[in-house]
Order: sequence, then C-alpha cells, then structure tokens
Amino acid sequence: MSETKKKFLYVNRKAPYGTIYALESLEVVLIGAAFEQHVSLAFIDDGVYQLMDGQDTAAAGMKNFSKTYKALGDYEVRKLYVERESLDERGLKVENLMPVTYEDEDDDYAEKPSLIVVDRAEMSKIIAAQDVVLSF
Amino acid sequence: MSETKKKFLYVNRKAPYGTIYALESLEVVLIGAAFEQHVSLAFIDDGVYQLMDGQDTAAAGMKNFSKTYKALGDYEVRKLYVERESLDERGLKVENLMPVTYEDEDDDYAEKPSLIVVDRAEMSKIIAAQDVVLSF
Amino acid sequence: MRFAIVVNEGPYTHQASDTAYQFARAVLAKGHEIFRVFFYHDGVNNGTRYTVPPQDDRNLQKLWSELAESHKLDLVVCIAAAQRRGILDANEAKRQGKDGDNIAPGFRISGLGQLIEAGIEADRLVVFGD
Amino acid sequence: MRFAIVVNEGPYTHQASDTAYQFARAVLAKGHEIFRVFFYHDGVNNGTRYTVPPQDDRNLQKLWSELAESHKLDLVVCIAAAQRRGILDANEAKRQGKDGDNIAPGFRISGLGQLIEAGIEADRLVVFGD
Amino acid sequence: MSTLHTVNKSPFERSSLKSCLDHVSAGDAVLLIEDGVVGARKGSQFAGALAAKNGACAIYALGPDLAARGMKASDLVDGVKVVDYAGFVDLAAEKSRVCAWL
Amino acid sequence: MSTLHTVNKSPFERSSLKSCLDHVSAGDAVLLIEDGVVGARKGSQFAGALAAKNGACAIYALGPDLAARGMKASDLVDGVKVVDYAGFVDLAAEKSRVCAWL
Repeated sequence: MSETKKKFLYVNRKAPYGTIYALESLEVVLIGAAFEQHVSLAFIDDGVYQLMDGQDTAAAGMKNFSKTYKALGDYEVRKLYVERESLDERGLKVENLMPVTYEDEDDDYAEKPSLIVVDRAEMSKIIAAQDVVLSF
Repeated sequence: MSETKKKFLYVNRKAPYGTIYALESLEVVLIGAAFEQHVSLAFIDDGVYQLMDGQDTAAAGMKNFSKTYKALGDYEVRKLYVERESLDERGLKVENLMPVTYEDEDDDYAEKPSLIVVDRAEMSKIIAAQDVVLSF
Repeated sequence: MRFAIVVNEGPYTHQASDTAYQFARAVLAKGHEIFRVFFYHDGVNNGTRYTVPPQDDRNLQKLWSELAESHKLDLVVCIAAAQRRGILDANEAKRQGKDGDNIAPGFRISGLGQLIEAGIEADRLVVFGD
Repeated sequence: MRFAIVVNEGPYTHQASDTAYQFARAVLAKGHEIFRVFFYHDGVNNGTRYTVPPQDDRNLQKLWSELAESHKLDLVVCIAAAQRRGILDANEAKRQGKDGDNIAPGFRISGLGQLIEAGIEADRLVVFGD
Repeated sequence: MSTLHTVNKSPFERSSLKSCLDHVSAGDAVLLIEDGVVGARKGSQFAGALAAKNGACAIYALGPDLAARGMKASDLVDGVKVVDYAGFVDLAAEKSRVCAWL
Repeated sequence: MSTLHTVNKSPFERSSLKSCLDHVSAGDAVLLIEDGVVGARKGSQFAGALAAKNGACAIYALGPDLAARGMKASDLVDGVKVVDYAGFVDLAAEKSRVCAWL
C-alpha cells in the first residue's frame, strides 16, 4: 500500500432511502477506513436527512442503515461536518439528528461528538482543503 | 383490440440527452399511435428543451432523436402543448423551438402547426381532462 | 377496480421499485385487480435473476417474482428498454447471438404496446420513477 | 498527469457514462495517464455484455471495452454494487450459484478498495453521476 | 373528476413539488411519497407554499416514508394528513386519474 | 490550490447549481456539463445568479452539451466561456481538485 496520506472528503447531498447513494457511500467510507487516510464527511443540502434520529424503515420494507453512522467512530472516521444553513432551510435543529460519538483514546476513552456543525462559509473552506472529493 | 378510446397525456418535464426519458418517451408515443387513442403531449419545465431547434449531438457522441418530433404528425399525434411560463423562465421564445407541423387531410393537406403554446392555467385544465397520464 | 403499475427505475438505486411493490401489495390486499406491471426505462433491471443483494437486505427481484406467482401477476419488461440495458430471455439471447440470458422467473419480455394496452384496460395507471 | 475516473450511473439512462467516456478519450489524447476507471452504483451496468442497443445508436459497453483494449485501461466494476444489480463474472457466478455470467470484455469485478486506491494514486479523481 | 398527484422528490433538491402545486386544480389531492415527504415538515422553507395550497386541495404524506426519514405526523405542516400504502390505493381509486410528477 | 466544480443538472430542475455557487471559493472554476449547460442561458431566471458569481470565479460551459441542446455561445450569459472535452481536461489538470455537485 502507498505511503501517501491524503485528505478525502465524502460529500453527501441526498436524502436516504429515496436513492441508494447514502447507503453505498457509507460502504466506501467503511472500506476506505482501512487505508489510513484523512477522512471527513460533509452533510450538505438534503444530505442532512441521512443523520435524522429515529429512522424506522420497517413499514417501507427497506434496510435501515442509519446505525452505521454511529459505528463510524470505531473506524477512525470522526469528522462529520453538518451544514447549519442546510438544517435551517429544512426546519431542522441539531437535536433532530442522531447522536454520533467516538471514544477518544487520548482522553481516557471519553465519548466525544463526531458531528461538527459548520456554516456555509466554513464548509466552502473544508472543500477547498481536500485532496480528493468523492460525490455520490 | 379494445374498442375503448381514451385520452392519453404524455408529460415531458426533463431536458433531452442528460437522461434518456425524452427519447424513450417518444418510443411509447410512436407505438401508442397504432392504438388509435386520443393522444396529447405536454412540455412543461425542462421538457421544453426537447423541442429546441438546431440540436446537434455529434460532438457529444449521442444519438440525435429530435427529428422524431417532426414526424409525429404522420402518426396522428398533433397536439404538442408547450407551457408559456416554462419558456419564459428559461429565457426561451417559441421561435427557439423547432417547427413541428402536420398535414391536415381535411383542408387540402395544408401544413398546420402541432405546437400549441398554452399558459399554466390552461395546462392544469389539460391535465384534469385526461384518462391516462404517463410521466417519465 | 383494475390497476396498472409502471416502474421506471431499477431496484435499490431508486425507491421506485420498492414503492411500486408496496403499492401493488396494498392494491391486492384491498381486493382490487392488477392488470399488469410494466417495467420501463431502468425498471427493466428489476427483472434479472443475476442479482445477489446482501443477506440482510430485501431481494426486490425475488419479491416481485413471488408476488407474481402467488397472484398470477403479469410482469412485463419492455423489450426496447431491455435491449439497451442487457436484460435477455432465452428467445432474445438466441435472436441477438448472446451466449446466455438473465430474465427472472415470472417476468416476460414484450413490446411497448403492452404499456398502452395497460393504460386502456386499467381503470387507473400509476407510474413510479425517479 | 494521472487521472482516475468514477462512473456512478448506467449507460443510456443518464449521460454520465457518455461524458466520462468522452472525458477519458480527451485525457488520453492529451497524453495524460488514466490510472483506473471505477464503476460504482448503477455504473456497474456499463459492464454487461448482454446489451443490444439500437443499430443507429452508440454502444457504450463496446466503446469502453475497445478503449480499455487499445489503451490498456483498468476498468473496475464494484463487487458490492454489482451483486445488487446482477453483474457477474465467471468466478462470482460460481460462488453465488448462478447459471451464467454477463461481464463484458475488459471489465473486471473487484472491491471498493480499488476506488480508494485510485483516489490515493491518481493526481485527479473526477466523478460522473446523476 | 379530480386528480391524485404524486411527488416523490424533496422540494429542496428538485422543482417537482413546486411544479405540481402550480398545476393542481381545486379538489385535487397531492400525495408526498419517498423523499417527497420531507417537503411537509413544519418550519421548513417550503412550509408556506404547502400550507397555502392545503385547502384548495388536500395534502397527504406517506407514513412509511416519513418514519424511514425519522419524521412523525406532529412534525408536519398543519392539515397535512398521513396515509399508509392502503390509503394511497384508496386515494388513487377515489380520484379519476393519477399524475406522477417525476 | 483552487477547485474545479462540475454541475451536470439544470438549475430549473435541481438545486445543485445554486448549492455549488454557494460553496465556491475565489479563484475557483465552475464547469456546466450535460443538462447543466441550460443554466448559462442569457435572459433565464438563473442568469443573474450566474453573472454575479462570474468574476470571483470563472464560469465555463461544455460546448458539445450546448450544441446537443440547440444552444450557441452567443446565447450565454456574458463572460461564460465555452470549452470542449480537451478544455475540461485542462481545467481539471490546472485546478487542485475536482468537486462534482451531483
């Protein structure tokens, strides 16, 4: 495997379930974790719905993959940037999102939040700082 | 074949080439013509781009199917409703659209226009008058 | 009442096939009739028996095939759309000189006339797509 | 410069595969290198040899297969996405107990790690989708 | 002789809900399904447009799709009714035609 | 260290062009491809938003996609430059990364 360490950003702009992009994007993130790159996820526009708390797909007959976001911390994926304006426009608050946390091994395994709410200007800077941007 | 004669409306809301819906929708219209139903086409929103004059797909390497619209008259498909507001919003005039005509066998085969520009309120009434609405 | 259902998208990528399937079940549960389910555009991809979805997910092709069997549904895959996307039955494979076919049980390949006929014969035609 | 290309949609339904193909040709014409073309989501449907598009239309699968052969391109179909959508090679068919396979010449089925590797190894990664 | 309109996309991503609401007739029903259900949320940018139409025509949202996206009936714009797949079938049967805004 | 952004959908159908323009940095390039090219037309509802950004960042449209949709360079908002696939490759190579607004 290459020694290069690059900054990867996964851009999520689509709601879950209506299309499969959210689910298959997570599959890349999980596999990608093994490559030990710098990984961040961006939730912009309808992508914020992927993080909605209390998703229940039983009646729709689909697979509920929302728990996977909570497992990302164990894969060293701990930067989930959520855009504030995207929440606002949709009438959502950060409390409507599921808690996503990780255990900080450098701080006695304290549980720390992985969700980082940023405004649009900050999101633009995050995009501008990447080596690889993967959009689905 | 059934004796029923129904009113079919094909709703076209998508630009051509970016997706295949416009092309495959035309394939249904052509086949459907043999069933001798009342057939109309509606061009709403980005669907109006399907009728743009001077389409040239050579450099994009795709199949140019725009001539098919001009042949619809020969298949007794002579009501192509184009929404005025959809043109306006896109900076388009009816002169930007290709001429689509049919030969009126009841009027010494005079060439008559198949494109009928209607406003949004009229389009709503057209939808409300159908038996079958096919959207792609 | 007699329904016709049109599915314009393939399985998994869009929810259209899921919604159409749940709608079809509800139609039957209410005692209505389904004249035909017509698979158009990428919808033809619902009809391949080569899919192997993850064990913990639904298998849409199987769900459609089973519904067709238990309720004698007519599942029609559009031939023109199928040719563009690589869905073949044994006849088509032979005709096109292909070395195999992938059509799933309960699906049949036929022409677009079947869609128009469904529009004529059914009391309601409901389209599911992108 | 070294490019990687990702194709997220199948042929015909969306223009993504066409644009990616024209982009790939332009990359090669400029003397750049293509490290890999990765087909994900419905993009895996570019890799079936069962397609029979109309005679007067382009055959996207053939165009990709030919470009791969003439420029020794690495065309990788994502295995997880392919399983959901019914794209199989001989190995996968055997492993899954399927009676045939449909992978096109020049395409190979492999894991998502190949996409990450492409992101690491290429100078630019360009995604084409819906 | 009224119409059931279905909208399956988020109004924040696509123009289909706007286009649908621009083309409904009095007495029609609009059913939000799939990603379309997010358009019915109270306090969203789209709540006003939806509330304005609710009355001239009836607005429905598909419950299973709301649940999948972590939404409840109480999250919705006042007057939007929640139905399940059986209710979808009833609406399609009651109205004279179904128009899908794809 | 700037970015090439690609937008492949009509701004009349989807929010991706708006979202892209909301996230560009000074010095970036935006390339309209596929159905995205219709957003560059003069006199359209979107012309103002595009013209406002043109300057802080450069706006391009893919010529083959314009031609397919019956549009010419003269139909476009002033300052929008037309490139072919080779120009697309050059833009991708010049910028440090490519961000697709899918």
